Amino acid sequence: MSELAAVQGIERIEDAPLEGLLEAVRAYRDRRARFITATCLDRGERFEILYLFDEGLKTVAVRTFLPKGQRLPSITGVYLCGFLVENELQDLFGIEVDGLDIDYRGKFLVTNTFETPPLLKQTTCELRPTKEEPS
Amino acid sequence: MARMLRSVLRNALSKPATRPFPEAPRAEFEKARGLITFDCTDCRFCGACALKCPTGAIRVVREERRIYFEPFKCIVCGACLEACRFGSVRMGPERRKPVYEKPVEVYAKPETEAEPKPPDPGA
Amino acid sequence: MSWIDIGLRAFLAVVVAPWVGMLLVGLDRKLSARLQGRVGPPLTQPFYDLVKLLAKQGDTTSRFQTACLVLFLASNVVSLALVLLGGDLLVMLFVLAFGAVAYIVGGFSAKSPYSQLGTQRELLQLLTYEPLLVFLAVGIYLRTGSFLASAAFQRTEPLLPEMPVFVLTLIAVFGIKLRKSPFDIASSPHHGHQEVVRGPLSEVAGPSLALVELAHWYEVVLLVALASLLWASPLWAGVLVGLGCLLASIVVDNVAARLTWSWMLRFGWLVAVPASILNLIYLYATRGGGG
Amino acid sequence: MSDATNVPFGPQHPVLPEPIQLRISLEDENVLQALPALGYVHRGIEKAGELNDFQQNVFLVERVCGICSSIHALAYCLAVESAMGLEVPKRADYLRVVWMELHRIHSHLLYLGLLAEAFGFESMFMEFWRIRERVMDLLEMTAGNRVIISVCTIGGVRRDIDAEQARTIREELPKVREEVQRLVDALLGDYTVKRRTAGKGVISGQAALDLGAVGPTLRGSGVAQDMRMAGYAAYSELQFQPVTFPDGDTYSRTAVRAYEVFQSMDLVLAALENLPEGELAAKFKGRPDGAALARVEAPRGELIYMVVGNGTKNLERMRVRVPTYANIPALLSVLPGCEFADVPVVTLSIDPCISCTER
Amino acid sequence: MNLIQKARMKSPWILHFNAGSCNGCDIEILSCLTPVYDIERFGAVNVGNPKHADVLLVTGPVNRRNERVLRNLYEQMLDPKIVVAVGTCASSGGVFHNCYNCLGGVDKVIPVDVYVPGCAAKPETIIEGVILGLEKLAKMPAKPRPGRTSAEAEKVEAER
Ligand code: SF4
Ligand code: SF4
Ligand code: SF4
Ligand code: SF4
Ligand code: SF4
Ligand code: SF4
Ligand code: SF4
Ligand code: SF4
Repeated sequence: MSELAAVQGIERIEDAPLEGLLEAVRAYRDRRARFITATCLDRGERFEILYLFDEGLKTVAVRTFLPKGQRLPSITGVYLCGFLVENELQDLFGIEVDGLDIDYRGKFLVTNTFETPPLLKQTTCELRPTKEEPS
Repeated sequence: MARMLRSVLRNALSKPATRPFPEAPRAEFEKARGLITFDCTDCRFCGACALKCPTGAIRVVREERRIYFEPFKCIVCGACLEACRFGSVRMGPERRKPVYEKPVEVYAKPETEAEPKPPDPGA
Repeated sequence: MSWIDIGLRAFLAVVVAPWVGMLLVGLDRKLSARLQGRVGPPLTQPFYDLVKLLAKQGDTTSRFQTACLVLFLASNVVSLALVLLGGDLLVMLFVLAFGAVAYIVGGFSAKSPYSQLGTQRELLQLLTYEPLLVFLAVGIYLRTGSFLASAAFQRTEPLLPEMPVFVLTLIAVFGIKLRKSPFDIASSPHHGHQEVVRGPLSEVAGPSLALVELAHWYEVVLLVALASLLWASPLWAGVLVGLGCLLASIVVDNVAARLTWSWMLRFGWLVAVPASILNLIYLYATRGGGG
Repeated sequence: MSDATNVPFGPQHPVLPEPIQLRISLEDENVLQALPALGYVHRGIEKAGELNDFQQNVFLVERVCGICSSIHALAYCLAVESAMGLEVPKRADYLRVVWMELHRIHSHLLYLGLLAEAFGFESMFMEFWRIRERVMDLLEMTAGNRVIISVCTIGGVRRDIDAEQARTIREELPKVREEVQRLVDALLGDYTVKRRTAGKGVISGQAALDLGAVGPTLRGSGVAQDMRMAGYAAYSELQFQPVTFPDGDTYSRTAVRAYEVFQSMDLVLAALENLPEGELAAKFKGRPDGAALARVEAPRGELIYMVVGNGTKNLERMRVRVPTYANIPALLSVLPGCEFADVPVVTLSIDPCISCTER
Repeated sequence: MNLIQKARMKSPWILHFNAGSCNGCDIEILSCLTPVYDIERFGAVNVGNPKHADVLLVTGPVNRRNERVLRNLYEQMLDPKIVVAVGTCASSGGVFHNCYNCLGGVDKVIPVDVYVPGCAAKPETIIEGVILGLEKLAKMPAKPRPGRTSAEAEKVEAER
């Protein structure tokens, strides 16, 4: 399982290569779509990132794949309000974003006390004691 | 301002809305989610309640045939109540009171039922 | 005035007044609560607050600010004594302003940005109410021919019918001095509910804060005493006028939002000051009549 | 030469019940720049959503924020239901509307009170909160808890509203409405309130869209967008028109919320009127496999949940996008140029909910 | 009971700090101030300034960023003082017990005097909790704590 096949509630998902990401996002901006947010999934070797837009109450998405270790271009030049979510990607997934307008440098939500960014799959919190109970 | 004036003057002339709280507490609503307790008479110590509890407030130790319950972890969601198939979890409307030290409540079967029942094969 | 009389009045001003003030402050809180549909604290609440503050340990307030607050308290006591002893109103205003300046200097000495901002606003408040009080003194002078409070006290005819504007300005002064909406811009007395928290008092704690509370008790009595000059005989009528002003400011507090300092300054200088001056002109023009 | 003073506004500040820090540079009393410092309420709920099993998550997401908690639960349940292809019974749909709208009423009354508080209008705050208690009593009566009502579950609802309770609600709401009407008139018609709100923090309709604003912030700029129009739960069968006000200032945003209170009351009554008989929750087997996105209208605007299941009892990913998150850029765009005294008022006018913003 | 103890019982000034809660308990604390519950009957006011407060009401499980703020607030309060943990998550972490950024309860950071149960804690329970705490507060010795020098105070302020 390495990518989403379809998402209930998202009208269409348009794939964009990393280089074409800004183009694709700008196309939505030109159509006056409202930027909703971005969602990132840790898919092992790479990240799967969905940029969600609202078009008259319908949800549409641009998807891109980011190999781990590569840098992500910032969309703040197109949608300024993307700065929050991009800072969050830096914090929680350890993705480095290029050209971020307001950059908190990975200290947006968390104080740097985690060895690995918290939302990566390899990061596991201690399981709760109840889970170890025989049932 | 004139409208507000009417409003505050009305307040000043009528009885305050304040409930006489510690002196005469209001009865809890019948369906209020208040105290969680256990009644181990029929309990099989299966741990289903502990597994469903979203906060880890319940610890079922099968060997000891005991349930350790930490009420100050419990959010009174009622998931344990729904999970227990033997009616051993109880929920009452009473309000839990503040304390100086967090207690751990221990529930065990009443002595008469010391002999463990075999697990229900159907489950 | 005999020595006994003087002694009695001084006793009133220094020892009895704070208790009266305490009850008035308690009444203020109780009444505000009732206007909001609540039961509110007991009347003696300010007393318990004071005792508790005095019993607090480890005051972090800077020595300098504490000294300023002692001056502030002292100026309130002296001002009140001056009024009750029938002293010169201008001297009284000077002493009062001196105390307010001490309070402000103390506020500026604290490092916290809230304290700084709050104190700036405190200064603006001073600029707003001080002229109003001066005009009041001038008004009294125009009628009695003297700046002495005793002259007003000895007058048999009430001043109020000829000085109606000053009742309104006094309500505003009550509002400003007691930090009530729409004038509670620098700090509100019992709620830190605003952008500068408790303004100049942000850094004041424990026993030093108790000084401020105590000064506040004197302040309330002083304001009531000032208002009572407008109807000095019979004296109870004057006291009623004072209490009426207090009541009015409490009601206004509850029917208005806090406005900004720029609004307050404009209100003071474009409305209250011109209105006071108009009233003064009237007093001046009819000077012969009232005697 | 600019002698800007830097004032950290928060994280512990009396007008903000929640710890957010706005680093504000001031020149005299005018704001030059405001930047938020977040993270004081970040807990890591998205990760916890992967550690818990998907049914326990209902209780977790309710506590993303206590103010519109039930709406978080609803959004999560809708997402999981759509990922699992579950059909929710009609009665549950209507009951959901009743609870969600009651919740919206309590949330908006809370906002109106807090706004009054932000400009020192104590008695107004007290009045709104006094009336709000009657709504809280309705919630406690029907759901058993005041704030975190825990009524939604995957497949439907966990509690019923019986005829007796429905009658109480029907009797109580018109009385509440009367009182709220009186207060709203007093609030929106007040000179001092207008002085503090009209023309403060103006966001134009186009700017609001560009900055991604949602909910009353967007509708206060004259854009009629309300996720309830998309017709989840039983909204498609109930009549309603989104409330909009054109000016985009603090006053408009407040007015939108004030009138939405009445709208919500109508919706509650209509839903109770048409309440169908039937099951409370659909039985289901299995675990979510596949992804789904749900968008609902929380009191503060559009709330989005996305769940990705992988056939186990734990989710692969739970993503939450909350309304305040979308409104923060709009807020930041209007703060510079404000007077310092207006900062709390303008900040409150988007009704910020930091706890859900940071999760 | 001597006068000082009585005054302490009757004049609890409250500081409320949200240490990462969900707001559920916070709005219930606010409810305590409003007409229906009116905690001012007991002399309590919400002062919003740690230097003036006697009672610290903390909600939320405490996260890694506000831990320091919480500790500072506690330090700035003058003795005698009590801490009341309001709500399940302030008492033990509650539903956030497995969240990576949460420390799991106020007592992990500062000593807690009273635990108030409930999620969200009801206003009645919060009032009871404050009253229970006051009984403890009144009995506290007025132990002299050396006042902080202004240099130290500035340092604390700068960190805040
Ligand atoms: S209470 Fe019920 S669910 Fe829990 S261990 Fe006993 S029988 Fe099992
Ligand atoms: S077999 Fe019965 S007793 Fe054992 S876990 Fe299952 S339900 Fe519980
Ligand atoms: S009510 Fe909820 S939190 Fe409490 S023990 Fe039961 S499952 Fe756990
Ligand atoms: S009014 Fe509300 S926000 Fe302000 S200090 Fe009081 S409780 Fe806190
Ligand atoms: S939008 Fe705000 S009020 Fe609503 S759930 Fe989120 S945090 Fe709570
Ligand atoms: S902004 Fe809204 S959600 Fe946040 S604390 Fe205030 S009332 Fe609660
Ligand atoms: S799992 Fe680890 S980080 Fe998370 S709450 Fe438990 S101990 Fe803390
Ligand atoms: S105890 Fe519950 S309601 Fe209170 S803050 Fe914590 S999660 Fe929210």
